[in-house]
This record gives sequence, structure tokens and C-alpha cells, in this order.
Amino acid sequence: MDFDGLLRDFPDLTTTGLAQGAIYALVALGYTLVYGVLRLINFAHSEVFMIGTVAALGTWQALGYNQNSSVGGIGLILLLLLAGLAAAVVASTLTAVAVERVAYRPLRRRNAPPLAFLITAIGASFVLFEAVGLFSDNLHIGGERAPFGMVTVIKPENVISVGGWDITNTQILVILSAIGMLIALDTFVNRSRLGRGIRAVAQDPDTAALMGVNKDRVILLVFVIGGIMAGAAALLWNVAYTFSRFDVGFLIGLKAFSAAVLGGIGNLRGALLGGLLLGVVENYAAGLFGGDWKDFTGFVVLIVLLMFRPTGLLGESLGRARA
Amino acid sequence: MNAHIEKVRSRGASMRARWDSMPRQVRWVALLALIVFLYLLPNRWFYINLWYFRTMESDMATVLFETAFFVLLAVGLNVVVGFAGLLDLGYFGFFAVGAYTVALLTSPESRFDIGWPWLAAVPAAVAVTMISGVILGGPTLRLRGDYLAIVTLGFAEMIRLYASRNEGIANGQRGIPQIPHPVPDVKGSDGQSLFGVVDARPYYWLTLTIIIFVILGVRNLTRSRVGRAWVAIREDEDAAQIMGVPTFKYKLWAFAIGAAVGGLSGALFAGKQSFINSDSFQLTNSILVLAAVILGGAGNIYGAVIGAFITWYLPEWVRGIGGALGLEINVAEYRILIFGAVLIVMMIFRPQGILPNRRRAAEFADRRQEAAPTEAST
Amino acid sequence: MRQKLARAFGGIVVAALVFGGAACQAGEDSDSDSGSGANAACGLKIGFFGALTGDAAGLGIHMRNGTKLAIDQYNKDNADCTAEIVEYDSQGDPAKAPALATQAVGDQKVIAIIGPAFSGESEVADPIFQSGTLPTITPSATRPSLSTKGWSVFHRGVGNDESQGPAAGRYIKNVLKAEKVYVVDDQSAYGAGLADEVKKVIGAPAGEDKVAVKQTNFSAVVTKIKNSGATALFFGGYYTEAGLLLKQLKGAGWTGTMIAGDGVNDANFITVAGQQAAEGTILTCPCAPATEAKGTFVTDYKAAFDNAEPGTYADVSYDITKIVLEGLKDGKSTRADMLAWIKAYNKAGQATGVTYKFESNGELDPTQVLVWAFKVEAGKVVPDVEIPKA
Amino acid sequence: MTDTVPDTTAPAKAPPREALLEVDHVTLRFGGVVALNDVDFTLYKGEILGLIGPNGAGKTTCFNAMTGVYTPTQGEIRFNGQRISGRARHKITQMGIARTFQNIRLFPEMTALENVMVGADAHHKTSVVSALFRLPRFWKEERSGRDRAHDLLRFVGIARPGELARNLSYGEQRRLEIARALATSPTLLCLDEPAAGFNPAEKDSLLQLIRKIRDTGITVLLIEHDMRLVMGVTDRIVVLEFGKKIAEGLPAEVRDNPAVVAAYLGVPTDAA
Repeated sequence: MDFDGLLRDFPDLTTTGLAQGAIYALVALGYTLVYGVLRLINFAHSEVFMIGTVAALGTWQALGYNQNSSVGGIGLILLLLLAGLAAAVVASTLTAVAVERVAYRPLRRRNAPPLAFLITAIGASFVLFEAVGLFSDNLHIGGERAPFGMVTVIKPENVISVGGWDITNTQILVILSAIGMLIALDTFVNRSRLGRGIRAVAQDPDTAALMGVNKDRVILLVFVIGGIMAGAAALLWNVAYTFSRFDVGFLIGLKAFSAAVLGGIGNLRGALLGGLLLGVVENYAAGLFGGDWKDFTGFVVLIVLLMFRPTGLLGESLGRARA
Repeated sequence: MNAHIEKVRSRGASMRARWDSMPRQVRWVALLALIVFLYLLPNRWFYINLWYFRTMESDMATVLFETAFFVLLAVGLNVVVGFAGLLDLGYFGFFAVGAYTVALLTSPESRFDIGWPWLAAVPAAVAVTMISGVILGGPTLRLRGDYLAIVTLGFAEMIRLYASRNEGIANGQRGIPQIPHPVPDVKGSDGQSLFGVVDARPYYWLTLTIIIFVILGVRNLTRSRVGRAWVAIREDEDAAQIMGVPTFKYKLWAFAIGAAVGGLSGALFAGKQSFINSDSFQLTNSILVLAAVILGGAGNIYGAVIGAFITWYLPEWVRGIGGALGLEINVAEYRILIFGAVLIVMMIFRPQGILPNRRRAAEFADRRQEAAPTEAST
Repeated sequence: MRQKLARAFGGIVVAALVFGGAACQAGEDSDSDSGSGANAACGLKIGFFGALTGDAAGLGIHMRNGTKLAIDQYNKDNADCTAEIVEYDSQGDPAKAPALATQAVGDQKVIAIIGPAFSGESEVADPIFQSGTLPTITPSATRPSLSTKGWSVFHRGVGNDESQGPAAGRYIKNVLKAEKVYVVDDQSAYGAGLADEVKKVIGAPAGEDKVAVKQTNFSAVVTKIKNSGATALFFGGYYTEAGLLLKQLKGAGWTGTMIAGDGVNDANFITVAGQQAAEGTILTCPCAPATEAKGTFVTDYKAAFDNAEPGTYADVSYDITKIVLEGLKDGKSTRADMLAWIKAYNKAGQATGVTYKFESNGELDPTQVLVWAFKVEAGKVVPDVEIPKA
Repeated sequence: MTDTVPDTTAPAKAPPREALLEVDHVTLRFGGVVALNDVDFTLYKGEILGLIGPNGAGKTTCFNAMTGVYTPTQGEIRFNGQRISGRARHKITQMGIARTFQNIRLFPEMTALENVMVGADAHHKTSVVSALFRLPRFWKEERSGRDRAHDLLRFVGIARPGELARNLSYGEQRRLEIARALATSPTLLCLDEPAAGFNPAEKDSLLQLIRKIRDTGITVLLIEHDMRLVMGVTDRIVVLEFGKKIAEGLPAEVRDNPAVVAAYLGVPTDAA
């Protein structure tokens, strides 16, 4: 154990952990929304994220920017960000909706047991990441099953430097965007008419249907929102880590799902809290025990926390807690 | 569409009714024939006649052994997921615990270096996995279903992450070599040890025999107070408890039994493989076992067997299909893609699994009495 | 409507399988009596054993391509007497290896195996190959202990961790003269093995840490390296993690030099890290530079595989496949003959420039193992200097 | 097995009958909401007690407290003189309290027979080991449990023991719940609106059934909306309103109690 190292690196570990956690949180929102409404762990959501990263990368490459390009000028940066965001959001949303249509809706029509949804989700996940892995060279985004490098849209620079504490522009962008998106989403769900529909279905689908809420539309909406959030997370991911691969979604998905549970699955604010917490805890663990204990510690914290707070930090709020 | 499904379902139901209505002797003979078939299957002179059902590009006997230990896993997980309704996403963790226990106790290259024979290490492995199941289940089984899912998943990942460490007792990716094969004293006809390096048949036969016993045991349990308690918990945990079922105790039993079977499977795997490292315990495997159970029909022992067979055998079989069909494309590369698509399609057409769980307690006694009350009630 | 279509499709598939299966049977039968040619051994198979799908496929595919290129070239020159590649896709998982290895042993037409690609699967598969006296040459399994198990069929076409690791250490110590060196490995047998050897040479590092294969966020280790004041980083592992780590390090303002082994010596490393970040990175490789030996390998490879850069070990696979092909050309039609051929082989490979001469335990003759340091310059890996033996 | 010594600490005002279940000044709060306010009454062995009140009066809350689902904030509930709260719910069942549910909660994927056998298992001792190896105890208990389940199904009038619970008719499901509860060999059977959704003919046969149950020596607690049913079958009635007991007595007394008339009978009867 390296307490001195942890103390020395504490500020940096915190900011980088928060930046990582912010991305976990955005992906976690997708899990939490779908879970809140459908009581379903959407295993294919990790692939929704992955497709977003690939789409943004493909767009940048089509515009002529690859891992070796350097980007200068605020206008160009904004252009690339917007183009990447649009591509990622559209691709992720379409993927999310496609997964809903192909893998979930037919089962819902048939009143399939919850476990069946889990399996189609896994099947959809396999199909998506294998397809990207196999056909990525045909899509001109990289070799078969190869890692994809990409353009560094925003060059990381220290914008705040207090003592040993450096905060870079990308970290600020990632953290603020995530918090901003969460506030927007939270407002949407709590204030708007569509949001009320989501909450109504989350609380009691049958009654909501009786009250004239179109359940299928709400479910579609939830997948769309989840897709948009995953697309945004994908863009931020590309900006911060400038890397993707056909299987990049798996680990992020696992972490995001953990984050959602940590915060209280079905709870939007819980997803943010869980994501940020998981991000920093992992970094502290890596600092204290070494990188090989990073993920391990993440799971230990999750399991221990669930023993003491069985519904996560903030509990389940989107839907009522089940007895 | 729906009409079609109803038809499929009713076809399934009528087939089952026909099976049930067959004389007991016929059913026994059929079952016996199936078992004989399964024992004959890994012999080359036998499977060579099964042309397109056999695997073309991997050794049939070895694939059958691997399928068999996977079936054993599915049978064990089915107790947890199918009967007790506990969503366990990290079942392979127990498999890993079983395999590593055997490796550590037997291999001269393990850190313990105590060199037990394989046979002695198996009960130890089963005991250790059972205990690890209780240790994991004790504090976490009070959690609700989906939370249990992430906890079990976390457990399996922790096992794997620990096993990946080079400094840990599991030796990381370097692994533990020189795990002895089972019972070296039993010699084959050639004077060599029956459980050798190449011929996978003895391992398959051993595993098949174990599967049969485990199935008998699980079947006994499910047709008893224990099985009723599990299903009651699955259906409505609160109601079950109010009807006097000590739910926690039975959930823990389900977990421990599932873990023990997983550990047994891991012990068999280690004995055949003679080398294990952290690469063999990826999270995907846990998900695959779960897929097998649900694909086959959660809560149905034979469903789990069929589901596991498909989940493991199908991708291996698909390897050789390109060549068999004379296609230029390399089908093997697409096998995971194909498997994913198969999962979706299967679940859409048979959401309850291939063999839906049927509560078949309508045994002879019931059928006998079913007619009686109508007279009595008039 | 839809279910009709589905059923029709299902029917077609089933029919195709049935007839395809039958056709295959027929094909096999007619195949078996097409016999041997005059001198060369014809119609035999060379197995490639490694990960072609799954997590580790990125490495395996390039090696397969190297083998495939060699066989395709051979077949073009010997159209009347060809050899065939059989792929045994282990997914890099030792659990998957036995079925494939047993199959290969059972198929008498398989004369030699290129692989197994990883050390873990070698531990499981090599005893099976040994029992069938099926000779193997691995392009990439570098665990030293593999040659100590008494497998006569085992050959290693590269230097093991004990040759490359110390060389990398010597480079850091004698050429770079770095004072503060940070050592990171990815916990793989390969990466940790190299890192251990490096540490033995350079003494106590300024710090060390571990990452995981498939990790993508290295912020914690980046922080530690940056704040440790290290000017050099040795990374034991593969190219993806190396590229990401380096890019994130440079992004955080670190200015030191990364040194890594041949697992990173892959075009994808520069793809992942980007030219700017990769610039100046030192990559060691137990091989000679392309300018000295590679001949037309790189251009041939690119022409054959959609302009892809040959990845790590593609060149080794190409060369060791040629060893087997030359044996076929020479009429070695049994495994025993092929084994003897490989054992007696002594010639330089075209792609790597390494002279392939095996010791009795299957290791490459240590006097033949040269370790070069390469440097990334302007997005290309260029030879820097041959690292002298200790 | 719950044959404990008759309770000597029963309230002095009680008639000289044996108290089975005592609700002793129970208050139950959920956050700021007072669900039960100082409720106090006693259930005597062998009687049928009706617990009535308008919607939201706290009937089901009281019922849940009596079956151990909720723990009272103040006061306590005693069964045969033993405190109920704090015990595991399955232990309470083994003490001799059985219940049905307002919204049917059978085990839908189990057969009618198995549903009842789950109840019968409450007093069985077969361990996992003896079930695994089919030891003699397994056979003995399995046989007796099965016979008992068949008897009970006949008793409540379900003719298809092998049918899945979810395939039974609504009325059969309600009766199956009663059979399942009876299988736990209770001394007290708590029925939570057992007639909800019944037509008059079904209600009549339910009435018969409840009497038959009482005649076997089981005490019955009945929560019911249907006044005719309650008046027709109960020995005594307790009336709740807004979590407070407002009346207790014989059906005739309660019916004429002006407070009850105001609170309850004035309210249009539930559509159910």
C-alpha cells in the first residue's frame, strides 16, 4: 500500500476519476431509465455506446481527420465536435431503437418472462459487437477487430493549476457536459408531459395505460433518451480517450451498470452520483493498492454498499420501490 | 404470427402429452436408448456416421467432453436461476473456484505444492465452492433479484481479477500447469493411463456419468419439499414465507448446491485440462451458461441440458460448416455473430425456452385422484 | 406471412446442410486418393493455431495472414502441388485448445502447426501435439518454461522473454541512460515476463504499476508516472494498451520516452497512439530490421491484405511457415520427416532476417537471436541500433 | 405444536373465554402517517371475528400487523400469549397463524396440489439431504402431505389438483388460497376479503366453507366489505375507521351502533 503516493497524487486522481465517472454516469442513465420503466437490465446498452464512438470516429475520418491530424482553431474544433455529436447521437439512438424493436418489443407482445429479455439483450449485444469487429475494415474505420485510433479533437491543456492540482480543458468539458445533460434530463422527466408519462409507466404500467399513456411510445422514448445519452457519452469518450474498438462497450457497460446500481437503479441522480463515485474510488484504489486492484476495489465497494443500502445510495425513485 | 406460436406451443404440449401417456416401460426404454446413444457418441466409428451432425474442425470427443462439463454447469445454474429464481450472473466464478482449488491442491507447481491426487482434491473443491457460495450468499441473498445479479457478477469478476494477478496464488495468466489427470492407476487396454492427454472419451464418459447422477439428485430435490419451496420462492417470495417457507434458508441451499455443482464441473475441467490460467474464466462464460439455461427453459432440468448442448455445441459445429457446405467464406469467424442472432430468434419464438418449465407434479398419484373428486363432489 | 418466410428460409438452410453434408462426404472420399507427386509432398495441410476471434484476435489475425501469405505464394509457384492452410481458432482460450489440437493430431494430412500463438494455450495444446508427434513452430509464445517440458515437437521461432527482456533493460541502462525508469506491465504472462526481466537489469525502478489487458482509461497510472518524475517508461504488454497509455501520458504533459517489447511493435500501436504521441518511442524486437532482410514481405503483405500493415509476428509467421513449405517442397510427407527437417533447418528468414536454427529443446539458437531496438519516427518504425549481447 | 397453556394474563374485562390473539393497544406509524391508532381487541378461540371498516380504515394494515408483516410502533400483538412482532414470518406461520391475500397471491406456475403442499410443508422436517437421497422420512412426509393436500382440495371444492394455479378460475383460486392456508395447520385463519369479486351464489358457498372451517376448531378472522356476508357468518365484529377502533360487539349491536352507521354504512358499499 502506497499512502504517500496516494496523498501526492490525490488531486489528480480525483479529477481524472471524476472525468471517467462522468462518462460512466451518462451511460448509466441508459441502464437506469430502461430499468426504471421496464424492470429490465438492457445488456445491449454497452453496444449502443460503442456504436456511438465508432460513428463519431467514422464521421471524423470521412471529414479527413485521423489520429495523425492536428486540429487548430476554435471553429474547426466546434465543427468536429458538433459533427461527431450528431453522428454519435444518431447512431446510438438508432441502435437503441433497433434493439428495442428487434429484441424487446416482440417479446413484450408475447408476455415473455423477464429472463427472456435478458437473453435477447445478450444476443443483440453479441451481434452488434461482432458485426463491428468483423466488418470494421469494410467500413474503413480500422482493421478487422483492430483498435481504432482517432483524431485528438481537443488537445488536453491545463487550464487550472493550483499547487500540484492540474485540471485540463477536456476534464472540465466532460464533467460539466455530463452534469448539464443530467440536469436537462432530470428536468425533462420531472417537468414535461412526456416525462410524466415516463414516470407514470415506471410507477404502474397498467394504471398508466388506463389513464391514456401510450406505453409503447413511452418505452420507445426511454430507449431514445438512453440512446441520446449514450451518444453524448460516446462523443465525450472520444474526446477524452480518443480510442475505440469493437469491444470497448463491454467494460464501460459493466462499469456503468455498476454505477447505476450503486446510485440506486432507476434513479437518475443516483446514476450521476454512482458514476462519479465509482470513477474516483477506482482511481484512489489504483493509487493506493496499484492498478491491478482498480476494478477489484470497484466491485468490493459495490457489494459492501449493497449490503448496507440494499437499494443503492439514493434508492429507486423513478419507479416505486417494490415490496 | 401469434397463431403460429400457439400452434407450436400446442404441438409441443401434445408431444409432451403423448410422451406422458406412453406406457412407463416404453418411456424407460426410450430413455435407456438415449443414454446408450450418449455413451456411444464419442466413438469415432459411431459419430462418423452422423455426417453433418458431428463437428468437422474440432475433435468430436473433446468437444463432447467440453459440452458435457458445460451441461453440468447449466444443470447446476438451473437450480439457482430456474428453480429458486435467483438471477446469478457470475456462476462461472464458482467454476473457477473449483478448478483453482483442484489446481492448487494437486499441482506440484502450485504455491502450496502438496500434490494431492486429483480424486482427493475433488471433494475438497466441491466443499470449498459450496462454502464460497454460502459466504457470498449469506449477506447478499436478502437483496432483491436484480441487485443479486450485479453482486454475483461482481463476485465472478473479483475472482477473475484476482486470478489475473501474477502475484496471487492463482499465478495470473502464467497459470498453474501439471495438474494431474484423474486416477492415473486406471489403465486402458494399451497399458497407458485411461485418463490421458489426447483421448477425451474417458473424461466424457466420466462427466456424463456424473451428469446423470447430478440430474437424478436435482430431480429428487425438485420433487420434494425443497423443490416446492424453491419454486414457491421464485413465484412469490413473500407469499412463500407467509406460507411457512424459510425462504432465506432455501435460497442459501439453492445457492450452495448450485455452487457445488459448478465447483465439481471446474474440478473435472482442471483434471482434463491439466493447465489452467485466468484466460479461461472470462465473464462471457457466466453469461453463456445463463443463456444456456434460459434458452433451454429455466426451471426444466432437461431444458437446461438441451440449452447447454446448443450453446456449446452449436458454435463448435458451425466452425466446420463452411467446409461442409463447400463455401468459400469462413463461417467459423461468424459463429459468435450467428449465435447471437440465434439467441434472439429463439427467444422470440419460444420465450419460455425450448422446453418450458412444466410443473409436472401431476404424477400418477395425481392423475389417479383427478378423476375421483369429480365423483366425490357431486 | 413472416413466419412463412421464416419457415421457408429454415427449410432451405436445412436442405442446404443436408446436401452440403452429403457433398462434403463425397468430396472427402474422392480427395483421399489423390496422391503424392514426384518429389514434393502435395495436398498436405499446415495448421495455424491461434486466436482468430474473441479478445485476442487482433494479434492472431496478423499471424494467420503471415502464414496464409507464405502458403499462397507457395501455391502460386507450385500450382500442381499445393499445400493448404487449416485454421484452428482457439480464441486464445486454453479451454478451447484441446478439441482443436486433438482434431489436428487426428487429421493425418496436417503435417505441421504454426502456433500455438500464446503460451497459455501452448501449455494445453503442446502435450497433445507431442502425443501425435505433430511438429509445431510457434511465432509468438515466449514463455521460457515451454522449452523445458521435454516436448520434442516444440519449436520457438522467436527469442523468449529471457532474450528480449534483458536486452531492453540494457538499452534503457546503456543507450538511454535513463535515471528514473517507471515500469508498467499488463499482467499478461508475456508483459509481466518482460517487465520482470527488465527490472532485473535496471535495478530498482522509480515506480511500478500494473494495468489490465483491455483497460482503456489509464488516468490513475498516468498520474503516478507523471508525478514520479520518471523520464523513461518500460511497458510490458501489447500495442493497444501501450498506445493508449502513451497517448494519455503525453496528453497529461509527460515528456519522457516509452520503451516496449515486440508486442507493441505493430502498426496499430501508432494508429492508437497517433503519430505525435508515438514519436520517439523505442520498440525492441528479437528480429532484424526490414531494410536488412525483409525483402518484399511488407509490400507483398500489404498487397494481399487490403493494404494493411503487417502486425506483430506476421513476419515471423511468414518465415516459419516457409520452413515447413520448404520441407514439403523437399518431399517431407510425414510428420516424423518434417520434424527432422525442422530440427536440421539452418537458414535465414526473408521477412525477419533471423537465422532459423533450433536447439534440441526447440529454442532458437541463442547466438542467432539478435535483438534490435527500433524507433518511431514520423509515424514509421525505423531501425535504431542492434542491442549488443550482455 | 402450538398447544400452549391458556393465557392467564388476558385482560380482566374479557369474557371467560380463552384468548387466542390479543391486539394490545397497537399504534403503527409510517413516517408521519398514523395507520393504526391505539387499536385494542382480542380474538377468542373458536370464534369467527369480522374486522370491518370503510376503505382506508386500516383493516389490511391491522391484518398485516397481526400476521407479522408490520411491527407495531407501540403496543404489541400476542398469539397464545407470545409476542408476534420481531419473529420471522415463516415462524409466525409455524406458530399457527395462516392467511390469505386480498389480491390473490398463489404460486401461479405450480399446480393446485403443489400450492397446497407448500402449505403442508410448513410442519415437515424433511431436510435437503433426506430429499436428495429419498430417505424414509421423505417418503413418509411426502405421502402424508400429498394426502392432506388432496383432502383439503376436496374440502374447499377444487376438482383438478393437477391444474396449474394460474389456469384455475377466479373462484377456484380464492378457494385454493384458503386450502393452502389451511394446509399449514393453523389455529387461526385470517381471510383478507375472501369474497371480493364473488357473485351471490359463490358468496353463499364461501359462507358455508367458513363455517365448516370454524367447525373443525379453527378460529377465523375475516376482513370483508360485504356486510351481508359479515353479518351472516361472524360471531363478533370489530369496526375500524381512520385507524381507530370505533365499535366492537355482536353483529346486531354493531349494526345498530350509530357511529358505525355514520362511518361505514352511510358510505355507499364498495362496487366490488
